[in-house]
Amino acid sequence: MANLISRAFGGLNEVRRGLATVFKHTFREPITKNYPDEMPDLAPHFRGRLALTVNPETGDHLCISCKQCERVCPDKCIEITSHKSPETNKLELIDFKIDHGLCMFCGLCTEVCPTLCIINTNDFEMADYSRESLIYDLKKLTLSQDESAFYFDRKEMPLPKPKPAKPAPAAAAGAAAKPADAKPADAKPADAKPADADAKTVEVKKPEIKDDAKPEVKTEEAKADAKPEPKAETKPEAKTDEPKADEPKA
Amino acid sequence: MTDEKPSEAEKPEEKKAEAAKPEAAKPADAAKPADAAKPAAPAAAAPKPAAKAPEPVIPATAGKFEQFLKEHGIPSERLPLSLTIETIAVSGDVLQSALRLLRNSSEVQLDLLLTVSGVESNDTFDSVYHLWSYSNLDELVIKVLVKKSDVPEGDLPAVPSIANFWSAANWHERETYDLMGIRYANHPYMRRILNPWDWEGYPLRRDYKQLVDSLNDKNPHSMR
Amino acid sequence: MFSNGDEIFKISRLTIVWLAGIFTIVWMVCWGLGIALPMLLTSQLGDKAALTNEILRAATPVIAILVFIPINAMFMVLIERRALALWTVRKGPNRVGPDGNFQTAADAVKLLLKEDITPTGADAVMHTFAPILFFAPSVFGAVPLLAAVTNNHPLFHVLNLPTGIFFVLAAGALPVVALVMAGWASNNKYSLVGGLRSAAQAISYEIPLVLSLITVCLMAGTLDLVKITEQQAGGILNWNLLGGGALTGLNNALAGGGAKALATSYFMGPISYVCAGLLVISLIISFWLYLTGACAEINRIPFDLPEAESELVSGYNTEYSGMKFAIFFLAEFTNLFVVSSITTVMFLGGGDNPIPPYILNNIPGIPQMVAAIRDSYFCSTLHIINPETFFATLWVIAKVYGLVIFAVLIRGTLPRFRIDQLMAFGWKRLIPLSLIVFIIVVFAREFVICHG
Amino acid sequence: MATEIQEIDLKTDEMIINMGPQHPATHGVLRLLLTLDGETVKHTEPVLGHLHRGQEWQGQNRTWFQYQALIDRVDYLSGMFTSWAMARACEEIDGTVVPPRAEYLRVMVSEMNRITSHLLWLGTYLIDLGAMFGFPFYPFREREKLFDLFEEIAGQRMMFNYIRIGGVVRDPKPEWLDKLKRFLDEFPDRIDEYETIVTQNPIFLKRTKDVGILTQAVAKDYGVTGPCIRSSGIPLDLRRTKPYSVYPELKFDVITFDKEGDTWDRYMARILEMRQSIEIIRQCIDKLPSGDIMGKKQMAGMRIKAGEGFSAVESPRGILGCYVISGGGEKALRFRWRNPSFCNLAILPELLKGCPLSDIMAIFGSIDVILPDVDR
Repeated sequence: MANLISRAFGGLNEVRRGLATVFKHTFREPITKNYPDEMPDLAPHFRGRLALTVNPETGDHLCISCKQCERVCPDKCIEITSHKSPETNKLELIDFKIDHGLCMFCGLCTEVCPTLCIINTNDFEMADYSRESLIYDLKKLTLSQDESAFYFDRKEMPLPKPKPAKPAPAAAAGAAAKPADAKPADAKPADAKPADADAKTVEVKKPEIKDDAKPEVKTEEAKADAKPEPKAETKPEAKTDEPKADEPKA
Repeated sequence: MTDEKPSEAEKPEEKKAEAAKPEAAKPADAAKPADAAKPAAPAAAAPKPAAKAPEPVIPATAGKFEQFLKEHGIPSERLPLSLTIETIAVSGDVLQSALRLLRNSSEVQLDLLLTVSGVESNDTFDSVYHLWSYSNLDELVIKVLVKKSDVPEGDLPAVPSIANFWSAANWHERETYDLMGIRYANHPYMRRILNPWDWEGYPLRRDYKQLVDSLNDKNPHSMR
Repeated sequence: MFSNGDEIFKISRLTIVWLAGIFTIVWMVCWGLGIALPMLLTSQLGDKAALTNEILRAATPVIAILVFIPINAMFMVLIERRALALWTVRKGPNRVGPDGNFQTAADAVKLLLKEDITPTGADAVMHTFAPILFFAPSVFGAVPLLAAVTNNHPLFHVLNLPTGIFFVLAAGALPVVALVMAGWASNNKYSLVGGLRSAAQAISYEIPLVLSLITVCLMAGTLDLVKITEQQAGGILNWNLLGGGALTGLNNALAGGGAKALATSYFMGPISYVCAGLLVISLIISFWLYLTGACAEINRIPFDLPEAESELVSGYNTEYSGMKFAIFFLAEFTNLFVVSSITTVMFLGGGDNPIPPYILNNIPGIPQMVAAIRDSYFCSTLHIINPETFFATLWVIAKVYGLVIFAVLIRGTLPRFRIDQLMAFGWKRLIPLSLIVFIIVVFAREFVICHG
Repeated sequence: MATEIQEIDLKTDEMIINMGPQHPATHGVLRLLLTLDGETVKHTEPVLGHLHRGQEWQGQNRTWFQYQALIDRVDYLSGMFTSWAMARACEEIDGTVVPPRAEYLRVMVSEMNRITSHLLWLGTYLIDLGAMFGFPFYPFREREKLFDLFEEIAGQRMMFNYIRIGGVVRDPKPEWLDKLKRFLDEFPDRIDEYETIVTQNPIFLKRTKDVGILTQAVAKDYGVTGPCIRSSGIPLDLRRTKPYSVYPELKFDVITFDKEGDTWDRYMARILEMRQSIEIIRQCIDKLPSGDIMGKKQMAGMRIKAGEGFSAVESPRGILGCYVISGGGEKALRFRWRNPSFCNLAILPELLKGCPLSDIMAIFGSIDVILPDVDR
C-alpha cells in the first residue's frame, strides 16, 4: 500500500516535471521562421537550382559546350546542343536545357564543369504548374552579369573549397605532370600556384581573375589528354584571348 | 570510358531504341575484368596511372577456416578474391553442414550471418555468405558456385536453403531469389520479397531486360 | 527569460480579441432576443406580447448555445494550435487573416464545402446519424450549466433544473452510443476497433467520474448546479476544490469571526480539524479523479485510444469527411468546453472570485469601480450588463479557458495509454480510489459544518 | 485481458487487418498483414518492397562517381553512413589511403548524422506512443540545427554526397567548427530536457517496460545488430569491437545493458548513444589534424581496381555493410547492401506474437526501421 502510494506520487511528480518542462518552452523564441516573408539564410554551397554563369566582367557566356555535365549527370537531365561554327572551327553553344523535374541536385555537374559555368544557385523556389515548365532553356538558365558576380563572390571567396579547381585541373594536371600524385586538386603544384595566387588577389577583383584562370586550366587539360572533344579546347582561347595571354606571365 | 560512354550520352533520344545497349555492353565490360582493364589502361592512363597494378594476388595458403572445415571432413577451396577476408568456396551439398558447423562449434563461433548475396559472374551464379561473429573478430566469406552450364534450360540455379536453421538467412535468401533468381531449395517461404509477386525476370541478372511500361515510359518532353 | 515576449503578446491578444468577440456576439444575441425585443414588444403591444415574450425567453438560451458552440469551437481549435505552437517553439498558424486569426474559420469553410462520402458497404443511415447523435448531447448537456456559469442570470432561470448535474452526466454518457455507431457503420476495421474501444473506455471511466462528482454533491447536499455554485461563494477557501466547504469555518474566522467562528464550524475540536484535513485531501483527489475521468470521457490525449492516430489511423472517424467530420470535430471541442465548465462549477466555485470579499473590498478603488459600473447607463437602463453576473461570467471564462489550456498542455506532453493498461488503471486504481474517497467524505463530513 | 478471453473459451473469429502501406505509424510504406484475435496479434507478415528503387541495380548501371550521389538515398536518415560504407569498400579494393584529416572529418560528420538519426527516431517514437503534439518537435528542433551545419559543409540537408571514395569533399571552415562546438555545448541540456519529459514518465514506462523483449538467442538467430542488440546485452559495436577509421584513437565505451532488452532499454541505449556521440565529436574536434582531405581524384571517369571487398560501418541502426565487386571499370559489377533495417525488421513477427494491437507501434518503432533502407 505504501509502495503503491509512493509510486503514485512519484509518477505524478514525473508528470508534473514533464508538464513544467513543456510549459517552460513558453518563454523560448520560436525556431521557425515566417518563410515567405523572411528568406532562410542558406549556406554558399547550398545545392539549389542549376544555372549558367557568365563572365561577370565581360558578360561572355562561360559554357564551352564540352558536355562534361551532360555526361556525368546521373539523371540525364541535361541536354546541350552545339554546333561547330565553320569560320572559327570552334564549338558554339546553341541551346542548353536542364529538366529540373528530373534533376536531383546532386551537384556533380558543377563539380566537373571546367569553366565553372554551371553552378548551383541558392534559389530553391521553382514550383510551377506543369512539368514542361520545369525544363529550363539557355535563356532561363543563364544568369545576368550581376548575379554571376554575386555567385562568384559568394562561392569562390572561401579558400578551403575544393570545388572550382578540382575536377578539371585534377584530370589535366594528373595527366600532364604527376601521374602517381594522389593529392587533392588544389595541392597540385602546377595549377595550385596560380590558383592560390588569384585566391590571394581575390579580395581586389576576384571574378575576373577567377574566370581567367579557368580557360587557362581548360587548355592545359585539353593539351594533355586530347581525347573527349578535340574542339573543346579551342573555344576558351577564342573567347578569352587577352586573359589567356597574361595568364602565363602570372 | 571513352569507348561506350559518349555514344550513350550523346544520343539520349535514341536510348530507347537501343535499350539493349547498356545491357549488351555491360557483360562485355564485365566478362573479362582483366581485359576490360587493359584496353582502358591507355586511355585511362591520364586519369588514373595507378592502373598499372594488376589483379590482387592472394597467397594460396590454406586459411584458418578452410583448415577447420577440412578437419571436419568438409571439402572447401580458397578463392583468390579478397586481400583481407578469407574467401572459400564450398559445394552446395555440404553447405548446410558447413554453416551449421561454423556456427555452432565452440572453436570458431561464426554466428552472425551478415548477408546472403547472389552474384552473377561470367560462368557461375554465386550465393555468397558473409559470416561474422558476435564474440570474436573472425570473418569469413563462403561462396557456393553454381555453374551456368549446370543449370537446366528454363530453370533456376538451385542452392540448399539454410533458412530452416538460421532465421537470418530467410529474408536474404528471398531477396536473392527475387533479384538474382537463385532458388533456395527447401526454403520455408520462397516468394519474391522486394518486387511484386507477379514480377517477371530477375532484375540483377545480366540478361534482364527492363520492362517498358506506360508509367516509366519516356515522357515526350523529358530528355531522359 | 522573456525572449519570447512577442509570441506571448500575440497569443494573448488573439485570446482577448476572440473571447471578447465571441461573448459580445453571444451576449448581443441573448440581449436582443431575451431583453431588448420583449421590452420593445411590451412597449408597443402591451399585454398582447406576453406569449411572444415567453417563447422568446425560452428560445433565447438555446439559440445562444447554438450560436456559441461553433464560434467557440473555432476559437478553441485556434488557441489549441497556437498554444501547442508556443510550447513546441513554433509560430503556429499565422497566415490567414491578421496573425492567423481566421485560420480555423477558413478550415471550417473548407470542411463544410468538402465532399461528403459514405463508404461502400457502410450503413448509410447510421453513418449519417452517428455524428448528429454525438453532437446533440453536448448541446443539451450544456443547457443546465448556463444558469450556473452566469451566476443565475434571469435570462437563464428557465433552464435551471433541480437535478442539474444528474442531467449533465446523463447527457454526457450518450455520445458513446454515437461512437459505437460510427465505428460500426463505417465498414472499416480500424473504425470498429476504435468504436469498441471507446465504448469500453467510456463505461469504465464513467464510474470514477460520477463517484467524484457525487462526492461533491454529498458535500453540497444538493444536485442543483446553481445552489452548488452559490454555496461556494466567498473566496477560494469556500470552493469545493478545497474541502467542499470544510474550510468555511476558517474563512469565516479570517473574515472577522475569530475563534468563535472556528468553534462553530469545527464543533468537535481536534477531530473536526482532522476531518477537515481529510476532506480537503479527499476533495483534491476527487478533483484529480474528475479531470482524469473527464479526459477519458472526451477522448483527450492520455486516453485518446478510440482515435489513436498511430494505431487506428483515426479510429471511429476514419471514414468521415466533410460536414459529418466537422460535426465530430465540433462536438469534441464542445465536450472539452462542457467538461471544463462542469469542473469550474463543481470544483472551482463557478463565477466566484478567488480572492475573498474581506480582502477585495479593502483594496482601494475596487468597490468604487464596481459601483460605477452598476450605476452606468448600460446596466440600469438597457440591461446590457447585469452587474450580478458580469464579473462572475468573467471569472468563469477565465477558469474554463484556463482548464482548456491545461488540457492542451497535457496533450502536448503525455503519451497515450495502452487499452489494457487503461482498463486496469480505470478499474484497479481509479474506482477503488474514488470509492475510498467517497467513504471518507461520508464519514468525515459529519464532524465538520460545511458551507456554514 | 487477452488471456482472460481465451480462458472463458468464447468462440471468437480472427480478424485480418492490413496495417499499411498507408498508415500513419509505419514510418514509410510497410504493410503488415496482421491476424488479430480481439486486439491480440496472432500472426504478422510484413510485406516489403513498396519503396524498392533498385539501388543495387542502379549501382551496377551508374559509374562510381555517379553512384556516390545516389547512395545517400539508401538510408536517407543516415546518408553519411551509406556513403562511408561504400567509400570504405571501394578504398579497400583500390588500396586508397585516406588522409587522416578526412578520416576525422568522416567520423565527425557520421557521428553528427548518428545524432540526427536518433533524434528523428526519438521524435517519431513518441508519436508512435501517442505524444503527438508536443514532444516530437523538440528533437526535430535540434536536428534542424545539425542539418544547418550539414548544409553548410555538404550542400544539402539530407542528401549529403559528402563522403567520397578517398576522402571527403569539402573542408570545413573554422567558423563551422565553432558553430558545431556551440551546438555540442548546449545539446546535453536538451537531452536532459527530453529525459525529463520522457524517461521516467509513468505512462511511457508502462508502455515500454517489459514490452517487446528481445532475447539474445532470438537476436543472434536473426542477425540483429545495432542498438537493438546492444540493449539486449551483446556488446557488438563495430566502432569498438572491430574498430575502423580513427575510432581506435577515440575514447568511448560500448553501451550495453546486462539483461534481455525491452523497448525501454532500446530507447535508453539510443539516448546514451547520443550523449556518447557528443563526446566523440568533441574529441575529434580537439584532435582534428591539418592536411589533405581527399586521397583519390574525384572525376567523372573514376575507376576502381578489380577485386571484391566487403566493408561495414556501425550505422545508427546497426551494421551497414557494402559488398562491392569491381571489374576494374567505370562501373561496379555488383553492389550489395547489407542493410541493418532489413535484417532487424525480420524479428518483427517474432516480437509481435501475442502482444496487443497498441504494442505493435511501440515495438516496431523501437527497432528503428527506415523503410527505404529495407526496400532499397
